[in-house]
Amino acid sequence: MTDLALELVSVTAGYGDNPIVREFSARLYAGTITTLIGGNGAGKSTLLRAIFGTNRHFSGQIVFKGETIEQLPPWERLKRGVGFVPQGRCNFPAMTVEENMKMGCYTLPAGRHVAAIERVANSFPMLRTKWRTDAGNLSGGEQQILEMAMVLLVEPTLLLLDEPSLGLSPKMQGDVFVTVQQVARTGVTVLVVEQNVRGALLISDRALVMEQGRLFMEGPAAEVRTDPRIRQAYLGGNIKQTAA
Amino acid sequence: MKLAAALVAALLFAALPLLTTSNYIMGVGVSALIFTVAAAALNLIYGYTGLLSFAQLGFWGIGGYATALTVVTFGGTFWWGLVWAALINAAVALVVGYPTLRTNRHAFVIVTLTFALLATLIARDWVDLTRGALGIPNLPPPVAFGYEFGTTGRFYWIAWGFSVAMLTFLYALCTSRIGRTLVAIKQNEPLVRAQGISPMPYKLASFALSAAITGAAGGVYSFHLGIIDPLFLDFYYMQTFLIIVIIGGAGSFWGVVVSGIALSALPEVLRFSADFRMIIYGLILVVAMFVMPSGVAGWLRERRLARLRKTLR
Amino acid sequence: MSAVLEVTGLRKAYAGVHALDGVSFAVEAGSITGLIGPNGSGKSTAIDCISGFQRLDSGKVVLAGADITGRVAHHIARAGLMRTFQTVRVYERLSLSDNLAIAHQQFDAATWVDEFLRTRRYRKAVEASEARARRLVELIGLQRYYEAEVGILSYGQKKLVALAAALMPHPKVVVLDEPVAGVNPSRIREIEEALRQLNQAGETFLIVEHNVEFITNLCHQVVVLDQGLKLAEGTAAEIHSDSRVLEAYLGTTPEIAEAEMRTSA
Amino acid sequence: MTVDAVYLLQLTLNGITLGLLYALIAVGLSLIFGVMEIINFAHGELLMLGAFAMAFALPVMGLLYWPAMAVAILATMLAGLAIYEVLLAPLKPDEFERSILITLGLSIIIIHAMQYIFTATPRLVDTQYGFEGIEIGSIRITWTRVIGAGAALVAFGGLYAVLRYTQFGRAMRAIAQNREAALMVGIRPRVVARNAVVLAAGLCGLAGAAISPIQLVTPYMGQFLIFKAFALVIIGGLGNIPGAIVAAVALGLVENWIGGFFEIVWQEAAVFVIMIAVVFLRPDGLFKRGGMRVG
Repeated sequence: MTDLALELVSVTAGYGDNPIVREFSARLYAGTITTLIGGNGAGKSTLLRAIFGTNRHFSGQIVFKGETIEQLPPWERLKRGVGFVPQGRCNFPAMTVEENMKMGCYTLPAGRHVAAIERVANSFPMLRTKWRTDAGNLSGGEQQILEMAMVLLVEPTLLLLDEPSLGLSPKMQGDVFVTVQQVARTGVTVLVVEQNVRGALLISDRALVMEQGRLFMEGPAAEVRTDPRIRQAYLGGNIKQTAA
Repeated sequence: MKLAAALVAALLFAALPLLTTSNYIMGVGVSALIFTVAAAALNLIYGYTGLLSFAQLGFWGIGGYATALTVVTFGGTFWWGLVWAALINAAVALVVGYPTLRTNRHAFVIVTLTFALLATLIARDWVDLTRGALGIPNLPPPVAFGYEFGTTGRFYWIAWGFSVAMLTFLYALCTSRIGRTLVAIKQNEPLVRAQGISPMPYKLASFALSAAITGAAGGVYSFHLGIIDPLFLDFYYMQTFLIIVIIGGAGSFWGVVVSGIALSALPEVLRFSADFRMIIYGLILVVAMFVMPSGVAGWLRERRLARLRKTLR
Repeated sequence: MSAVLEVTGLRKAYAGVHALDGVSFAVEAGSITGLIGPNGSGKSTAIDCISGFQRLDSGKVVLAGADITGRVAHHIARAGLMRTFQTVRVYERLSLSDNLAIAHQQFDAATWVDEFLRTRRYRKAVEASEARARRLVELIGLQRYYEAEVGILSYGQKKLVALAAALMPHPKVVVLDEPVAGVNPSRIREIEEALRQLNQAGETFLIVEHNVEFITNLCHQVVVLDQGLKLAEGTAAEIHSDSRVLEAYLGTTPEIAEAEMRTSA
Repeated sequence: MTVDAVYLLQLTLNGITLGLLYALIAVGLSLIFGVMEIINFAHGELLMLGAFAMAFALPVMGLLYWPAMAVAILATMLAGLAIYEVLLAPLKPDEFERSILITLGLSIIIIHAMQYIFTATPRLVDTQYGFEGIEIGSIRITWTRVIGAGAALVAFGGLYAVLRYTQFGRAMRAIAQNREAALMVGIRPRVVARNAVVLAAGLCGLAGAAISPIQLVTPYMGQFLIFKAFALVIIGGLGNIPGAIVAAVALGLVENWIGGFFEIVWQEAAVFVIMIAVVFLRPDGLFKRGGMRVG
């Protein structure tokens, strides 16, 4: 847990003229799962988008593999190994699973498509059974797994997941968490935002707690899980005031 | 302040036939007055309600033909012709507007555009009614109480009276609660609905009013020209109205009125060949959309707001 | 106390997924009722269905004795239910006074004929609207911006404007969709205080909010939704000590071992 | 009125060829709308440029049809590229009105510049096929019509294959279906939008080249075709390519049938009446919309 996968140095990011994440600094370690938790509107999704580059960057540095990437467009970050699965349904609903997988290979050279699809489809056998189905006709959980598979095709070393279990049944949530764990075992660093905090913390190594766009607390997942302040982060309004 | 200035300007315009005997200058004056009314009507539907309507060209043409046909074919007076022009256009606007406004604003733009081009084709091809490409020449001068508006100098008074009346009406409308509601609909339709206001009647009414006024303006203009033919539906007119609204600033009543007067006079002053003038219009449109999409009024407004922000923060 | 808003068996599904699966609750006249629940629990869908911004599949909504089920949004507003929106909605390019006046105009007797003739009825309506607007602006503390364009205000101030606009026509119920999300903590206290004062003056609120502390401080009655179902209902204190509520927020521990067996099989 | 079967068949064949050419324009508009959510008002002028290019290339090429057509397509594609890079690239997807006004300005400039340079005199375009045609009984169709229709069909086949089987074309459908997902897989929206505009321009150039030996070539020819194409895009469903093709062929047929028996004004009005009826009955367009489906 010593290899640094991603370092955020005082990152401020948001939309338009409105910075939502403010001076956020954190480190992610290679091959670990980190959960990002915080109440609604704390800026979790904004932070993930800032790391992938789909919103406005105001200041600060994002260091990935020894390189600052905050000025690069998303496709360049993807080529360098940053994968992002946004919140909600994020696939091509009127294309088949097969076509969606081919789109996932978009940034790969043509010669590697077949092997990449073969590799990822082997780790997600469910996809093969629905190969000719339009993605829009898959269940919510299946679509979530498809989206993760589409990003994994390019073998990212950092995977950003925004609410992967949102709207899924508890059984499907379990499947998604196991999938995330499997992915991390292959050496991929995962940063996940989850509404099911307990489930996420169970599979995570570390946790970052966000409040009002800033880092409020961090530590090993097991410790954060039992910290009473987490309860307040969700049921209370302002952690700083109640904690003091 | 603005109202006083407007009053002075209106009186100055009224004095034009006393200041000059040139038919040419008075002709330019008539065009400026009528185009300003048509542009103000476009401003009502586009600037206030936020619906880009290309149908104005069709309304303009239908208005011109309706007025001309009332007089020539159906034996009515010019004044009744204007009434028919307004009524027919309002009815057409309701028929086209109701189904289209239920969809989305993209469809509205395209349907109105198609409508405008259809009107052109009908003017050319419905020979039984419109006399086709030959048109209807020698439109008789309007008469009121035995007074014949036979010369350009006399016709000027009609154009002046018409535009002062229409602009006053539009000003009263745009500054009323109705005008305010139109702006609200343009800015945030869900909020309007959440406040108990149904947007549809407002949109339809502003489209129909805009159509009626444009139609009447077309009627007046056709008698100024003294002839109506399919060229009356040349896309040139639509472009002129649009450029007036965009340069003046969509949604700004006075911005559009001032730019209407200025821009209708300008091409006359510049006197290029027709094609060259149109190329310049096209360039103005493209450049304005990039440099100043909200027009002169919008630009001034942004500067004022920036100052206000500074003092308030 | 009697219920001013009664919701019975509300159901709504998107593409086969139940966003609301038979939710019932009531809002007492003169109360502040909170509607809480984790992300995706169906809160927003519920108020969209109640206020006519989405069609409900089945269920019944009764406002002050009148059945408003399935009516369009502007009818429901006129029946006396005003709402705000999660991402703040105001007329950015109109002044604060106009923002408030528009919210009122549908509720007075003056017609456009009255307006054009400037009748007594019109003048009285404008006066009443203006008086109400001044009072509300004072309450939200934005007097100095009364004639300013709303676009120049901060996000939190716009939320206050939206709140004031919803209150303009003396509605029977005001539904607030996340009134303090994205608002500065210091300002949250102000909003809380303003709502309490308004409530004491007789206004009824239904508040959807993520900030449970805010709800706990303010609400007489709290309804908790989870996965499209009503999970709990009671006073703020009861809700706070209900372990199921925390479960809903933090998520149940998924049967990961079981899932692992399923995927490896 | 007795309907002469031969006459009807002749009208039908003419209708299909005309409809296929309409479809080439409408498909281009649909493609651009699907990818960029904007409307290119100057699309008809691309067709006109294609027709002019054909008119100038044919004599140079010794009246050879195919090389001249290739020149025309290439020329419009270049024009499309220039239009995208200069005018359309800065637009955001929600700037629909702005896109129309900008391309309207462009359309005015192109029409009047062409008229200024080449005058409004209609041009007759002659090809190696002249006015020869095939005759089946008393039905007669010129080769230029047959080839024009054939070229359109081949173009649709090619377009289908591109959109269906290549990453180049799939990326266009991808953006139309879900912009955020397109970013997720590393698609560069500007590159795809540029490709779509150039491709649509090429289809328009093909239509212009194919139509030039059939109709007179004038600077205004684009305007009267484009307004039908706009209507077809609405009837077929905004951004729906098969919908636009079906609607275009149907319109070509309906117009020719009406034109064969009634006054010409009804033929012109037909498209508008159909469009209003469609908007009234099916606010989302006749065909199912949703992210540029193919097949």
